[in-house]
Amino acid sequence: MALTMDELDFGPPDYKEMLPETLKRNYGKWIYHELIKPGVFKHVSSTGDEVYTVRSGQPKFIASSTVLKLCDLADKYCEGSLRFTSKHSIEWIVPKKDDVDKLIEELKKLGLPIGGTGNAMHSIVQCTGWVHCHTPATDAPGIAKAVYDELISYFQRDDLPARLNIAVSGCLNMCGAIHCSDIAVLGVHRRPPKVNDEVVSKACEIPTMIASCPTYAIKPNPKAKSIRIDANKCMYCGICYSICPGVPIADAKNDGVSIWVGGKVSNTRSGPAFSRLAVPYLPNNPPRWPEVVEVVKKIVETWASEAKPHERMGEWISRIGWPAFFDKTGLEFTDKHIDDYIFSIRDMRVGARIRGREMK
Amino acid sequence: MALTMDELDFGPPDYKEMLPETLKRNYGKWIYHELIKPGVFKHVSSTGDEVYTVRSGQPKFIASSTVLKLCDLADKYCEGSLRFTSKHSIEWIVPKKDDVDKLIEELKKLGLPIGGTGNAMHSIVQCTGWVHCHTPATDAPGIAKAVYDELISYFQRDDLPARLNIAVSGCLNMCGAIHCSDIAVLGVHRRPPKVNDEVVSKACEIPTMIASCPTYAIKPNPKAKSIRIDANKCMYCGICYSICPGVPIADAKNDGVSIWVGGKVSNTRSGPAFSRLAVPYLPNNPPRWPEVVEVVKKIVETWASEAKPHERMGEWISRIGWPAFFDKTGLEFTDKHIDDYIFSIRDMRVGARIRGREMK
Amino acid sequence: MSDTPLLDEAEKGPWPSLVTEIKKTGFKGLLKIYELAYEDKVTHWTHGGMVGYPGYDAGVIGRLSDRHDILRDCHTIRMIQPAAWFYSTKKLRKLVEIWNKYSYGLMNFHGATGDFQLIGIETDKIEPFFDEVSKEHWDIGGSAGDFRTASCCIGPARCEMALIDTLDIYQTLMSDEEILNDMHRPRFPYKFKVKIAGCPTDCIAGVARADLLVVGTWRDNIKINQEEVRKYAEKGVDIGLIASKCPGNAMQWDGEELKIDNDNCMRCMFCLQKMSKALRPGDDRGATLVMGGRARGRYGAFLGWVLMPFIKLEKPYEELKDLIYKLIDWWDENGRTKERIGETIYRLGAGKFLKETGLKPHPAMVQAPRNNPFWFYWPGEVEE
Amino acid sequence: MSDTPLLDEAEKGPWPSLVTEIKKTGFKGLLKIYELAYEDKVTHWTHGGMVGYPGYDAGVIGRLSDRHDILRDCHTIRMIQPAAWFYSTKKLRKLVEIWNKYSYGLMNFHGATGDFQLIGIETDKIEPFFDEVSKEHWDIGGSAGDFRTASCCIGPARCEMALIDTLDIYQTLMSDEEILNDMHRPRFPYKFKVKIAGCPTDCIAGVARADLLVVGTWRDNIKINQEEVRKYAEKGVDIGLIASKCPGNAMQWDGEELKIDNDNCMRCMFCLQKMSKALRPGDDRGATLVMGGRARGRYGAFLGWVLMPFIKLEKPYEELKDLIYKLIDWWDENGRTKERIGETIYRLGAGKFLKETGLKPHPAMVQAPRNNPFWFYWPGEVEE
Ligand code: SRM
Ligand code: SRM
Ligand code: SRM
Ligand code: SRM
Ligand code: SF4
Ligand code: SF4
Ligand code: SF4
Ligand code: SF4
Ligand code: SF4
Ligand code: SF4
Ligand code: SF4
Ligand code: SF4
Repeated sequence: MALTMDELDFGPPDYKEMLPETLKRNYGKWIYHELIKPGVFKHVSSTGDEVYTVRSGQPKFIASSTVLKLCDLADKYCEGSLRFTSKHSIEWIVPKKDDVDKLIEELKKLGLPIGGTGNAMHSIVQCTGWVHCHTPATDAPGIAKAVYDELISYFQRDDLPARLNIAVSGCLNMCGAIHCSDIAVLGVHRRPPKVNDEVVSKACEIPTMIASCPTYAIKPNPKAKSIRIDANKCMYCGICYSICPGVPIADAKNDGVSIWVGGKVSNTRSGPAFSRLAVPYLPNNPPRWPEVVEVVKKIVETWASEAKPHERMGEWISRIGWPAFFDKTGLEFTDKHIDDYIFSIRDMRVGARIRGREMK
Repeated sequence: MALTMDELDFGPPDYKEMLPETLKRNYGKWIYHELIKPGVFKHVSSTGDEVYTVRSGQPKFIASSTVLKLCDLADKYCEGSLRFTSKHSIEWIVPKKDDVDKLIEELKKLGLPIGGTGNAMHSIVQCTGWVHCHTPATDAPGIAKAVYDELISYFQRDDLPARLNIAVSGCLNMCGAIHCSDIAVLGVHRRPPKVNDEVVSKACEIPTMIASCPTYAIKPNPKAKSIRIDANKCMYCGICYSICPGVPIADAKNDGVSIWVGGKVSNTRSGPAFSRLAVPYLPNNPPRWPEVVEVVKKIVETWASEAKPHERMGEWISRIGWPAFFDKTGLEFTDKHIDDYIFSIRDMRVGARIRGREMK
Repeated sequence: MSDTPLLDEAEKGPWPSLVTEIKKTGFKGLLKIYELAYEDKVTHWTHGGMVGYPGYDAGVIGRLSDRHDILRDCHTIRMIQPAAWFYSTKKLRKLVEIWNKYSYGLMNFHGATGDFQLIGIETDKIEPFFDEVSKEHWDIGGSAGDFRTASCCIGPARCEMALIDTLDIYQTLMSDEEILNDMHRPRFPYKFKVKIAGCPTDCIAGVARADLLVVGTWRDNIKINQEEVRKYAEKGVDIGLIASKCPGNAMQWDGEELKIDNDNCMRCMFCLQKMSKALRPGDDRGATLVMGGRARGRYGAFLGWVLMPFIKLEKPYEELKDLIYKLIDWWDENGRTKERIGETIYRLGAGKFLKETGLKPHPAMVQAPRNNPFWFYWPGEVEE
Repeated sequence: MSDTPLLDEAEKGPWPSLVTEIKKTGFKGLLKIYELAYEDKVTHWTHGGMVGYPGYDAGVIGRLSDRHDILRDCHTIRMIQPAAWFYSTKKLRKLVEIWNKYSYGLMNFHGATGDFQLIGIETDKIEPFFDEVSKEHWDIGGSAGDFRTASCCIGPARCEMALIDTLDIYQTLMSDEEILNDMHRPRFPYKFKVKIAGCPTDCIAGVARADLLVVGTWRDNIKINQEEVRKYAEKGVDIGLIASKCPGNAMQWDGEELKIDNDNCMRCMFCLQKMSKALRPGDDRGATLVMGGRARGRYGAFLGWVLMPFIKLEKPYEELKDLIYKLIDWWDENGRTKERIGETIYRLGAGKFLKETGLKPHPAMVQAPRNNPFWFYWPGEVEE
């Protein structure tokens, strides 16, 4: 029997019930932190208390049976509490220093990698992709897994020039807000949706569809009680399909993956910045997306070996310039890389400020 | 009798006939320059030759009788040649060092100020304004003169932190391209044009008018064979009046002057940059525009006393931040200062990077 | 041979595999639909229509497969996460127990907005499931044109940088009746996302995706323990290098003493993070409000921009809530369908937005004032 | 009492007065019209319609006053200036002589585009005036939708920075038949302005206002005379300060030796200008082409952007001319009325522009690659 209106709208449980004792006791009293080793840091409170946080990766989609195993470990080492980070890593907060290595042993047995702290590759933000979504051009979780497998050592070490944020979204909706990542992998369609007049006329709100298209590519087709799509104006964003099943956009032959680099969100040093297009298209090659993994790896390795300390991907590129980025990574610069949308003119290089190496 | 088609289209006279002998002889052979004193620099050629250039201001609009006087001096000191700079100063190129001071004496007698070199206020770029134009909201030459009179010492010294470019245009057409000046003074209208249906219907091309309006404020008015202007969309640019006398925009009560700061064009150091709005409106107060002069002076003096060596206006503001600029100059920041045109979003301050002083 | 040869490949490698997890749940239908996508290189999920709990019009993502022979409905429930994603094992075990009753037990920890997500429930099981789980005080989150589930960083619970009580603000907003009403009964032009970061480090990535981001900050001076600074230097921290990257050019280090010009410090957090034992933020604390971030929109992505450089935040945060509704009300009145608030402001102009909300223009809102002469006067501002 | 009390006020002060100059010409009508503007705070000039020299459809700005009782037509002639604005007194005296015959002798040295301007001619005097002045090889410049009078900096005539022969390029373009035809017979969507700067200092301010700016530059290394560098240092030039402002972070100065990382030098000219005796640009010279600058346009102002990082320029500059017409032809075909070329490219997209002109994309064209995923594929680029 459903709840009454009064019983609805109650919100989340109180965080005070959720916090481990040590954190509750030291709430707001922390005074500094230290990175002890990759995946483990220590926070010290003005009360003299310390806690150790072990950070582990996880697959994001988890079986409930696994959740119970996580609970077992949290009961044993973490005062019966467990947390996830804003990037979905698991944080194991351990009051007793001696427990740290024991816990790590057990996590390893569970298959959870330790790391993702400090100047490491952090956990990969990813959407649901082909696991559960109707709009993807690619499978974010599958790509994330393939990239993780190849780059796992960067997750486990923390000797990169700075932190490395990688993110993957299956389509332009960019669930996860991947557009400000050091490296973003984004599924892209490359053909306009195909219009199924019957479905459109039955299932879709035509005015909403027309209004939703950013490039005004959708026109009414009153005869068919449907719409037409101007193939010259459509840039394959898929928004119309999000709201109407009658315009399927998925296309096995042309869908694929784009790569973006140099974004960040922190206000630290250079401030927030968008990721920029590095590769407009790579093919969809499940189950392991070798072309995508290779490009991501090449970018990471180039940055890792060339950036100076504290230089995030975008900060490194700012210093050396985009032409050098394309040079050093061997990626091709094409007409697709030059913005031609609303704010494009502000991204052109003004004046005649050309680095010597860019003239060659 | 008019020239035949064959005789037309011949272009300017050959520069080789125009150059003074010393420059011709050393064409392309110059190896360095030195600023000798305000208004005078020396260029040295690899042949061992030197020339001295004396730079003087001028009123831009000149009587032909005055031109002949200039010619007399050029004959006497400058090998019968005289030049104007890209900012319309006069350059007196003197091969004999001893002539420099003699020339300067004579220029002073003619009433031409010496200076505008190096870290000085350079000549003010200005349009024709009320002297000859049909679209102005103010009189550029009149304002330029008033500003010159007040700031002439900065023209004659060269101990400013960097060069200072001031420019004045009578209306949004910005003849002189003043939008990248250290300080730009720009005439502004503030009310939509008044439509005179009779004149529009007789004298104007209505489709061109409609197409020319940047904000799509002009609609056809078929009944009157004229147009209507949507007062909510018009931002008083005057473009429609430029092409059609039937929509006069000049308005004695509301026209006036805006002030812009921090632009530059050179690739030097920080590169080209637009000037930014400092004051949206000051009244038109001929013949001396005291309010305008006062604001310009205040800005110059604040910059002159606070900027570090080599800092152009905009570079200084970049270092201290716009809030500090408004603070230090005592100018008011209003809703008008926040861009709301096409590229506006790119000029917002992203993130939470706020200087301490900006929070007060 | 395996039913899922391609997914089996995807299980290989050192990182824990989601395929393995799905297999553990025994959710064969979903696994097969997923395998088909790998085979065909297109998704096999389609629109699911409106499904949900009676009284709630949001929070459940309806999802059908296009192969009803294998599996038909497979919805997702978005559940409001606890503040900063802290779970007591007690509550988590109970949650698992209930979820297992109504599904195969597949869970998504977490969705990118913040909710924990429960994946794969059939239409008619939603009601009994929520009847039961609501008793444990787990509520459904947002979707569609509504107040979305907020999120916050770990803040004072374990971070010495925290300048505001992120968890408490989160808890207050997410327990607010009006907000929950607007979460569960969509009425806005589009989604509205709030995020709360304890300091300008923005570990919640709010600048990229929050319609309103609340960022802890301080107005007075950074506290410097010179002794500890020197110790960092001895341990090999290159303080000169850090100073050289200070975006406010506010740091001076002579090898002995560190000076910070607090007027020019941009609160970027870099030096504080690199020497947390030596440097502490000031005591006059509050928040910077950042407005209008979003991922790919109709104009491309927007980064959030400064709405207010500094406000004091005091429990029970009524002022903050009032401000949020001032923004929403304006947007609700002016926004088009599928237009986020930042886009409405962009389309109509910050001038109009400020004027109509009564908020004050401040030079810190902009990187630089406008460079074009195209502005408007309001009626009454000029003579007729 | 004076007829022009307000203008008399404007004559005061130390700067030479244009009012005084106008008075000298005896052009009472213009003076009175100008005085009226000061009285009324609005201009008293109006549209003048099409006036000009037979065979030329541009270059004369028609102008009428709105007080025909005082003065009626008062047109301006734009005359192509000599390269870099050098005048022999011989030619200038002759010019004055002729101009005096047909007008009051008021001159504008110079218009902002570059022309020298002759102010205040009546309609029927244009023809006899030009008949006579053309014999002295003074031609009329541009106006309306045409190839505008170009302009160039002083370049090799007196500047040690000059990397291309600005005067010669100017002379070549301004004497070209096709270009002059397109200057005198407007057929373009709007104006097209070319400017030529000898080096990236851009003393011609082309980035702000040239549809095409040609900028001298070099590809090899800056030549350093260490001896002279030290002398500058001794004379008090703060070389460390200069190095700290190098936008490429390419300079290193240890008090003894200056090192420049030429790969990272951005050709900003700062160090070269500050130490012209010690530093000289390299010998592998050519030009950077910069595209699409303009003052206030329909989208606001555009700064010119890099079209080609480097091209060699050799007399008679045929390659440059071909390129200019490649740009113009594309624009002529695609541009709307009153749309400058930069705006056409902006509206239609650089991708289309490059594809259709056959010019190559180069990463130096952009500050950064695009940040939005909204691009197009051309037919044939993807499978059907
Ligand atoms: C746990 C977490 C907050 C939470 O509530 O969940 C967190 C915690 C800390 N962050 Fe963070 N950050 C967390 C997400 C973020 C994010 C968000 C994101 O990536 O989407 C950012 C913005 C990243 C960006 O700019 O793109 C972020 C940017 C930082 C930075 C700035 C790094 C930079 O150089 O730009 C620091 C300072 C530093 O690393 O020196 C920092 C520092 C820290 C410190 C040291 C703060 C402290 O004193 O405790 C914490 C441990 C850092 C570490 O991972 O080594 N945290 N941090 C998040 C862990 C995510 C994870 O699983 O990896
Ligand atoms: C004569 C002239 C070129 C011409 O063909 O007419 C010229 C000549 C020189 N310029 Fe210039 N510039 C001339 C207009 C410009 C302009 C154009 C403008 O203002 O519209 C600029 C761009 C200004 C801007 O960025 O907004 C310009 C930016 C420079 C700069 C860079 C200044 C800076 O710090 O940004 C230098 C280098 C310097 O001053 O150290 C420079 C340096 C020079 C040198 C030293 C070059 C040389 O070695 O001979 C010349 C003497 C400079 C002086 O005035 O002290 N010249 N110079 C122009 C004189 C205009 C005048 O009457 O004042
Ligand atoms: C589940 C989740 C991905 C994940 O696994 O992390 C998700 C999944 C979907 N998102 Fe999202 N979004 C999710 C976080 C985001 C974020 C990230 C965030 O909130 O920080 C963004 C970008 C940030 C932002 O809002 O700017 C995001 C931007 C979108 C958009 C397009 C952006 C927009 O607001 O314009 C859509 C399309 C729409 O809503 O019209 C979208 C739509 C969708 C839909 C409902 C598909 C659709 O077209 O209707 C996806 C359902 C997938 C499924 O059935 O499995 N999702 N979506 C995240 C929500 C879980 C949660 O509540 O915690
Ligand atoms: C004479 C001059 C001002 C001066 O005294 O220096 C001038 C004067 C006029 N300009 Fe200009 N412009 C002059 C250089 C400029 C410049 C500067 C430049 O070329 O470097 C610009 C801005 C740069 C640019 O082109 O981007 C400029 C941008 C305009 C505009 C609007 C800009 C545009 O191209 O969209 C207009 C309006 C139009 O043409 O539609 C305009 C129109 C006009 C008109 C013809 C008025 C009109 O609305 O039709 C003015 C005639 C005034 C008169 O009768 O006295 N004038 N005009 C300059 C030309 C003299 C010459 O040939 O040398
Ligand atoms: S990014 Fe696209 S594919 Fe991924 S969950 Fe969001 S809507 Fe689905
Ligand atoms: S895919 Fe995007 S651009 Fe194409 S028609 Fe649909 S909404 Fe418009
Ligand atoms: S800026 Fe305006 S007022 Fe001045 S000359 Fe140009 S069009 Fe006329
Ligand atoms: S003044 Fe400008 S904005 Fe107003 S109607 Fe005329 S062209 Fe349009
Ligand atoms: S945003 Fe600040 S307070 Fe919050 S976790 Fe990050 S560093 Fe700590
Ligand atoms: S917080 Fe950032 S801006 Fe402030 S002093 Fe430290 S490094 Fe500089
Ligand atoms: S642009 Fe270069 S070459 Fe031309 S005058 Fe200026 S410094 Fe000399
Ligand atoms: S020219 Fe400019 S960029 Fe090149 S080394 Fe000198 S200062 Fe640096």
